[in-house]
Amino acid sequence: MENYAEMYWTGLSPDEARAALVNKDKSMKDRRMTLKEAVSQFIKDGDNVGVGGFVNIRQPIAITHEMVRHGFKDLTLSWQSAGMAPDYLAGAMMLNPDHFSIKRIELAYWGHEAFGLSPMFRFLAERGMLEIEDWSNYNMSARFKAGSMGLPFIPTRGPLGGDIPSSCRTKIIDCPFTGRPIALLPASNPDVAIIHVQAADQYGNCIIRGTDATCAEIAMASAHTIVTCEQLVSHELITQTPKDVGIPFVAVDAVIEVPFGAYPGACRRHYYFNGDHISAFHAGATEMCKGGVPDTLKTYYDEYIYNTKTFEDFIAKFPVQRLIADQKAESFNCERLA
Amino acid sequence: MENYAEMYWTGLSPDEARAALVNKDKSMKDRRMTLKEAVSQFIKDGDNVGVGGFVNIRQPIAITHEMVRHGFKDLTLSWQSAGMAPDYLAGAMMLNPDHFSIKRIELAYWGHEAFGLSPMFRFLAERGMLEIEDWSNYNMSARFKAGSMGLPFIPTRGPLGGDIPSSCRTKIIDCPFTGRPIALLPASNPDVAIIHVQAADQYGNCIIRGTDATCAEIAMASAHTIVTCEQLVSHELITQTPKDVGIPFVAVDAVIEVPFGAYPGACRRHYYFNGDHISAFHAGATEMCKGGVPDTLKTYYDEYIYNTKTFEDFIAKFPVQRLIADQKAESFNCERLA
Amino acid sequence: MTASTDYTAQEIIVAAGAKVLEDNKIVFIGTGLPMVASLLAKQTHAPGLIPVFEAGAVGPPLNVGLPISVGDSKTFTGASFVGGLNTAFELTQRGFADFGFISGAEVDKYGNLNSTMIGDFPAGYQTPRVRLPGSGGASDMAASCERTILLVPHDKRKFTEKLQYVTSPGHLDGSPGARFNAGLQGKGPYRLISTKGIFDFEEESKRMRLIHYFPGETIESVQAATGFELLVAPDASEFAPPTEEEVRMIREDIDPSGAFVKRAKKKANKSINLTVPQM
Amino acid sequence: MTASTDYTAQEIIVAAGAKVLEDNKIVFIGTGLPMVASLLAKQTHAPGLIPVFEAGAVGPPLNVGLPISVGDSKTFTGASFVGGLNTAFELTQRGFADFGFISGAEVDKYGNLNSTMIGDFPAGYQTPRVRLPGSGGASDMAASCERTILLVPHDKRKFTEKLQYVTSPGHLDGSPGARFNAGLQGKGPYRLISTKGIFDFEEESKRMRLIHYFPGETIESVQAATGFELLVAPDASEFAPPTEEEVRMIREDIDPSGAFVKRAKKKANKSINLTVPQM
Repeated sequence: MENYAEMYWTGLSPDEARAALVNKDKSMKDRRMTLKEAVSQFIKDGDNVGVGGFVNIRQPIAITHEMVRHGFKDLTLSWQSAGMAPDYLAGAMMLNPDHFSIKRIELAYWGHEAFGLSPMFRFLAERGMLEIEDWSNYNMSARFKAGSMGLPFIPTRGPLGGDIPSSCRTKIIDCPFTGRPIALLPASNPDVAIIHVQAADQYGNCIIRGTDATCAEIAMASAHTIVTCEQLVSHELITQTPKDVGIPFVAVDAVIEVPFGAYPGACRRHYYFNGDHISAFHAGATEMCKGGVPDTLKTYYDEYIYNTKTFEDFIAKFPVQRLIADQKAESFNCERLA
Repeated sequence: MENYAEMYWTGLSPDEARAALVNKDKSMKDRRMTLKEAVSQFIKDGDNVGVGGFVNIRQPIAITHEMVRHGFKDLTLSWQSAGMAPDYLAGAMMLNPDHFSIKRIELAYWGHEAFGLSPMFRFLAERGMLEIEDWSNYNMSARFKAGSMGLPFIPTRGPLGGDIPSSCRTKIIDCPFTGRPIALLPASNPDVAIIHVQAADQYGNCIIRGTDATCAEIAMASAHTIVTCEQLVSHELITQTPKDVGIPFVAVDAVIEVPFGAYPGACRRHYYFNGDHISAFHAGATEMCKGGVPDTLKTYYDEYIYNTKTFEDFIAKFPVQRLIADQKAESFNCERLA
Repeated sequence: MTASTDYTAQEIIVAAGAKVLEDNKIVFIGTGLPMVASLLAKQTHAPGLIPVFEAGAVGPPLNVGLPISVGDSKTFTGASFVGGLNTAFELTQRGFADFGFISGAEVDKYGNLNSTMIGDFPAGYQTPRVRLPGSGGASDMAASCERTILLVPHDKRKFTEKLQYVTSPGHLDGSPGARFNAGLQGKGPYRLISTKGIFDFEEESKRMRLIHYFPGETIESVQAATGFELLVAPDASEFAPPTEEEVRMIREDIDPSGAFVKRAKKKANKSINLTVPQM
Repeated sequence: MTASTDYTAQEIIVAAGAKVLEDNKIVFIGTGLPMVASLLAKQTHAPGLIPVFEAGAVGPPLNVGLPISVGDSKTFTGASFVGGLNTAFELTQRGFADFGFISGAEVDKYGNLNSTMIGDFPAGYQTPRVRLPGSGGASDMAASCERTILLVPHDKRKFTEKLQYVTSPGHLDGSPGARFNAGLQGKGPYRLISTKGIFDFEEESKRMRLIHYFPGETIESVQAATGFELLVAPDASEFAPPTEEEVRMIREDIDPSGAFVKRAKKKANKSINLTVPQM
């Protein structure tokens, strides 16, 4: 086994993560605020930000837009598989690293499945502009899980046998019970979690539909959690079905109702993907990847982010027919009476 | 760190547990059978039996009655906190260890909270008739969790600092990331899990209300799982709310509809405790603890278990008014329209 | 706020336990009298108290009555979060529980508890003289809640220099950083409530220290019933008896069936066995 | 069952992938063509096939259409179990997944896959020539599914003696017990499907072995497009082209919008880049 002195933590160390929670106000209080208040109050330069959702499902898009408007330096971003959320942050860095910069990413996958590669990732990675730490989906999920459990590490089989252990902080030990190799993954305790959910009450109790992704783990692991929700509902409604609560209020610091908050990605029961907009957003970054000028990307950011004050303004830029079509497409996926 | 050669496994070792699942028929097939068939097909002498529920909540009482009628030798029983389920098995051993015997228990708690100590536990333990391995509730829950995750161990803080580590197979290591001590608990992979749930479909998808206890972990960790349910429902109904499914069919081998299957313990949405019957059952064992004769206990077993062929006969021995009162008491706890 | 003149030992324990709890904090509640005390706190000075139960309920209003089990249906109705044992202990290990409220059969001067066995450990582990129910979740709460509140019936043999078995770690041997160095989390025992008084643990030595003796007791009578040398706070004082209203609430509102608080005509300290219903 | 004479390279891959899957088995499905192949299998010879997706769906009927993401809403409707990533990978690590169906950008003769980077590892890790999306769940499936089915576009540079980065472990160095000794579970790569044929891994040496070449290919043409020495099964034979009905099902029933199976007038092996939509 290697010497633990070689270890470094991004975000909070396990002992710091414990202390952060002990000193936090975990009472059942009203946690509603504006997105702007939440982003400026709970995120700071240099933070490790845990990103919720999975690829383009239930990604915290509205929060990333507000982060771009605010501007941050030297962030570490942590997630398992992500698409548009880090794309929006990375695109801002491509345009003006003095306004927004990502120092490091800890991830399993950055791309878009059926919607292709991330040109933002290729641009920054192939130019050496990011520190990268590769893990797998289970690795990152288990690291957040360890963080959420108050453990310094968790064992998995996942990263054994390939090159992932040579490019990350995994330690491989001989299992003291079986003698066979097993990987120990260091916990991830981000400074702040950014999460989008289907519904929440004013205290922060969250209901998640479809994949839970790793949202509960990220929220419980982080020192602070910002939640946007499609629907802000009453505590009485939430507690009629407490088993639907995926993230309890104790782990949440800010609750903001933001309809379409994961758009142009998908959100179960609310809307399906807008792949056309994903492609349109990527066009400018793809140009830059190929050595082109930033004009197209800059036009996108100006129009859709910098010149809008809120995410409501961003959503208002879409044709109503398109928004309704994406809602209808999702209602086909999980048909239910209104 | 100690030498792993000192380690022994009860139930299945991690590699055996993996092999058991690989070779199992995990298809979506009808898993309904009688309780008698399930107990004789899936439990054998010497097995490690994982017991579901928590204290007297949702304990697999009907299954333990059938196990008593069948008779087993040298069982190991594993659970976190239990009451009536092991009491029924232990009482059978007190009366006739040639018919029923428990060799070993791995546990956190055996008792009844408001309903007192377990005279069965005291009788067998104070006479040295059982091998005991003490853990805590989190320890046993985490051991099942490790088993359900396909891991040989899981780290916890739980057993540090006291005598539990000196009386069980925990290994304490210096965390390779922080340098602080951390406990590694060996996985528990029972041969068979016995679980009672509120509802299941014919394939074995289970819905649990109220505490999940550690039932999903025990079922996923075990080589085989027997499930009794208050309500056998259609697959179509279950899959309308798949997030309510606590145990998926892939982990289940037998499904039996047994109303009142956790009685005289409680089962959320169905019935509250019958503390009077718990006390009546204990009376005979308490007599034996104090050096008395087994007559009272024997009378109980004859009347309520050996002379009944099925659990339906056992339930039929209760006054209807009492059963309805216990149902009414529970409907007060979670009021809902029928 | 008239002081009651007709309360039982269990009732003053419940009143004392309630007073130790703070509003808007999270308390991980063990079975037995801690449940009654937490309900009393919630219905008096601490309406924002957030209960957590080891079977998986977080934040229930407890408005359908006193649970008689920590996995009871009554702990789930109206809860903000409902899981199983792993989820409850994981969030405690993470640091979400401000207080843990547990009981034991035996305690030493550093607040270590035994609820496993009476007998000779390790030699007699497999043949205990008296086999107790075992840790349940108590050792986990002791290991991971930020501060713990302990309930132990006061008896010279039970307040002992050396425990027969340490189930739930307190301040261990009292040495500086003992808990941290053992890998434990949290600050350990904060208050101990017995049938005779209320104790804290002195900052430097981590030794049990009398801060309040119950009516009818004195510093001397408490020491005489204790099997090790007690520290005594400079301002140790008599604890105010529960008010008539508190006693009424316990008897009529909180535990009307006497599930944990037994009905007694008079005070009867000696016959009460707190270890039976607790985990 | 008329053989199609008008199918694309992706379509024969889908047909081949479907045939490898067995009825009533559990398949952990990676994104891209594995989803299409699994749906084809389920709608033909394997109605009892049980899909698992890494975002947390177990056993969905997939009756609301082809998911375009493994976390897609379409994977959850009608599922028997719905959790998150940890639950999906935990049950796989436990042994519940009979097959894992994944793709990669580069493969070696032991079925190890790269989907992380093209460039010089470790020296050029932070400045890759081409940065691929990364493992996603592929390395976890490779580590813990009982058997894996691999999809890799066939190209001499992509079927390579030495990978630039091993993302998903296959048979490692092919030595006896290599996977077990490394702590991995399961038997490793079972079949590989490329744009040119179907391969297994020879029992003793664990080396990739051609068992079927696609119509238009020969043993020699496949070897010529492979950057290492291929084994060839004694009974290696031409793979039957997909039937007209299979092609119709792919185009009309399963992927009518061409999310993964691109529309092409003619076969056009070379221009297909399987790595884009996959994880």
